[in-house]
Amino acid sequence: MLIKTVFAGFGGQGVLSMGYVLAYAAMIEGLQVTYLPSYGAEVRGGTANCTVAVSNEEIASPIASTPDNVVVMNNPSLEKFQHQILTGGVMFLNSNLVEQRPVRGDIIVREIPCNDLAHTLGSDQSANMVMLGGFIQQTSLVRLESIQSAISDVFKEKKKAKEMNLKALNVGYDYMKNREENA
Amino acid sequence: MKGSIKIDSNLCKGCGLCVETCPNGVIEIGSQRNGMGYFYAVAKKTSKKAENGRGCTGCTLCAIMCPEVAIEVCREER
Amino acid sequence: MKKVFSRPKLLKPNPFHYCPGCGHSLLHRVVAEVIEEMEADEIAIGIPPAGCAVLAYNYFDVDMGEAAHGRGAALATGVKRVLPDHLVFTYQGDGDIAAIGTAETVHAANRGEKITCIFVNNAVYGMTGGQMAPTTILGQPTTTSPGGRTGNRDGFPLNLSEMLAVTRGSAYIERTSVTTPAGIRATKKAVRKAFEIQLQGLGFTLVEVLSPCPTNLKMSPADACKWVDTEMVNFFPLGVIKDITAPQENHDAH
Amino acid sequence: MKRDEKPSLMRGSHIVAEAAVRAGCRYYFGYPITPQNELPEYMSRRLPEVGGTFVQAESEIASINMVIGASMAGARVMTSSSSPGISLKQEGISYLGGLELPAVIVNMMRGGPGLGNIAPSQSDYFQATRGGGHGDYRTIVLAPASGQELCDLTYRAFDLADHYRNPVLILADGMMGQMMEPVRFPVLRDVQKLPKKPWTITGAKGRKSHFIRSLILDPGQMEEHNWKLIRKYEQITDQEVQYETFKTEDAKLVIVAFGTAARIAKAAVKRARAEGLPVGLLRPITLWPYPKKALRELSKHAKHFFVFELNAGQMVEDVQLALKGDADVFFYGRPGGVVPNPAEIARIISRQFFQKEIV
Repeated sequence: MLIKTVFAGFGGQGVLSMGYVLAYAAMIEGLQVTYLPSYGAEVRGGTANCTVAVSNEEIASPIASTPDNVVVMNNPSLEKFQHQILTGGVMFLNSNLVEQRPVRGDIIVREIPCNDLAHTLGSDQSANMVMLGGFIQQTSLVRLESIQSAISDVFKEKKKAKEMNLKALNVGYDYMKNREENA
Repeated sequence: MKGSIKIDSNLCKGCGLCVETCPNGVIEIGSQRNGMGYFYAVAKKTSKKAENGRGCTGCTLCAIMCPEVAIEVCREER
Repeated sequence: MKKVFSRPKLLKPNPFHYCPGCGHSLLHRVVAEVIEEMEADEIAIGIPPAGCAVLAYNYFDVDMGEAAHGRGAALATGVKRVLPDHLVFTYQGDGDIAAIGTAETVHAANRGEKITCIFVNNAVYGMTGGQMAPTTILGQPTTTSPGGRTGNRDGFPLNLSEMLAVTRGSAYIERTSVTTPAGIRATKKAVRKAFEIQLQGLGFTLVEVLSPCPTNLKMSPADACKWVDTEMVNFFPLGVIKDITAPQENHDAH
Repeated sequence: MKRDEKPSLMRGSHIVAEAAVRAGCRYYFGYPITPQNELPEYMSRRLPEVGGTFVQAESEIASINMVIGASMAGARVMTSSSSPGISLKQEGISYLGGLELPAVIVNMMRGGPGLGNIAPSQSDYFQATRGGGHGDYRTIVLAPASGQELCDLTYRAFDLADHYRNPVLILADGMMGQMMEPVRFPVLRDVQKLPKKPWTITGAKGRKSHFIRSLILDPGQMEEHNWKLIRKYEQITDQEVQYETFKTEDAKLVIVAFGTAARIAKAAVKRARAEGLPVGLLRPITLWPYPKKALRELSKHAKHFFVFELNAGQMVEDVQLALKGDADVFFYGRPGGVVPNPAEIARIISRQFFQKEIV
């Protein structure tokens, strides 16, 4: 198994921390994992993305030329990554901010109103963790509990952020779970 | 006040700065070459000024100016 | 009779390799005397340059580590950061400190590195055979400024010490000469003061020493000294350029 | 070696920095350049915590000379940069070689020549393994291929540097520097217990004064010094070669690749093996000294070698030199910062088997 996921959005959306938390959770589970952030001049343009590769054997390249999953948090990210995603891959859309929909018919699209859900929690900044919750529910890439311990570890110095992120994670997870059950 | 200097002929390169500096003219470039091939400076027994009773006073000016640190100076204690 | 002047103990007995009448060895003696008088021989670390004084480690009987051309201040920074209680000095010529090593020197001064640069300015490149130095004065002929340096063609003499005085990290900068006994005494005083300020941890210190290079000036040693005293000083005036320990002086940065 | 119980998830540049601190490095001098800025940034926070010193120098030239000074004074010291910055540091690296001073230098390579770009590349192989600066000298060159290896080789680099009194270069690339992987660090080393260095300049207290210099005007003495260095290099060549082999036992074709390229090559080997092709991988971990003997040994049963590099063909020369014409050597490279995927390399392997009728 080798699954590569790209998380993409603009700076400040917490795209990099989504990827980091996923990678951290994979580490907790003893999986092989690489995390590659975009860097250099690209970062200054306001867009940010990172690639997380999770596998049960050695990972060759941390780069994903054809990612299995793409998490799209804003419009430019959709433009950039919709042609890269693997056929049969899953695209997660923040439906509150992404206006267009992918033109490709060979991919699975999952929409999550991340900002609305985060807003109900009273924390607009937690949209990223809402997304991560939904992402995990759908992909089962790692267990929910591993993501929860990862968040607890990563945000151990910031108690408030930790609590809020855990809440948001569950909201996103439950949202996708309910949709699945209702479908 | 009386003094005396000792010039290390093996170190001296004959630059002549001591000759220029000595207020009493008691140093001159000699006519002998040292191992490096320089005509080295020597302290004169007598000089025009010395004949007038003013020999080496041990003022150290020559040693201060000597780039080779080749001059030792002694002075009579008062 | 009592010995009133002899070779300092911190100068090894080796004969100097410098040309007759060169100011380098004079200055070596002065620096060695100061270290000896301060009883700092156990904590002194010298950084000789590339240039005529490249073999300075053959003369100074203290620990020494040789630097690449111009990099003395950077190397001294490394040494001093590891050994903050030591007396660290560079010994650099004009090409070394004011041309190829300008950046290293300016920034060491600006960081306020607690080191002392002994800057020997003889207005010409000695070791390479008499080419133009950053400090070659206007009108002075060298092998690469034939007919004499002109500002338009060759640029102007660089007043590095004045430049360094502007940096907030510099604590003490003085320009002296070794062309007369009085100048040598002033040089010794300046070196001692710089070392003391360094050990007090007050900042970057530098003593610029105007020094004769009879060979490349193509003059007798005595004439070379006179040339420094009458011509060179017009571009490089002697005296204290900056001293943050001096009373009643106003410095913006302090 | 005692290690942390829990792994850490850190980016390569941070791994190198932390591993250096664990190894006893207390001094860092550097100048920012992408893609390795996270290394000096980390050091600026971390070193003061362990009583160390970080200085952001005005240039790469200044920083490598500060490294020289700190090394002369006996410290474990490091600097880092990326390709154009390493070119600037070469002056000082030559001096480190000539002065026989230990130091660790990190190169997170980027695409070149000139300013190039900031994408991962391996285009500084020649510069790294041939010394890089002027004069007859070598630096020990370590080429990590994972986060854990970045840690372990950096940690070891300090011991190697001290043991041989020689600069050691960690040759990684922009991707290694940016990528995060789990790593388990060795525990912090007690600096007081590091071996003493009697040759340093620390003030002539209770001993005769001494000096450290690389200027030796007398050609006879300079030659002697050179031979002394050469003997040291021979000793290093004898004792410090490190490499990894993967499925080479029955391989008819051996890929030779290092660092990031080797990771891709390894995945390609797995794909090719799945197709039933007898292919293996030799991954040099030390690029200087180079695993020449291992290559020659392999050439007894493998007559085809495929060198894959993220450059236009540099290490391939070492492979050719090692094999002395005894085997066929094929090169495939992607210069300029392009990182191909394993499928591309696997295709080339299959094609080699088909075209050259390797059986």
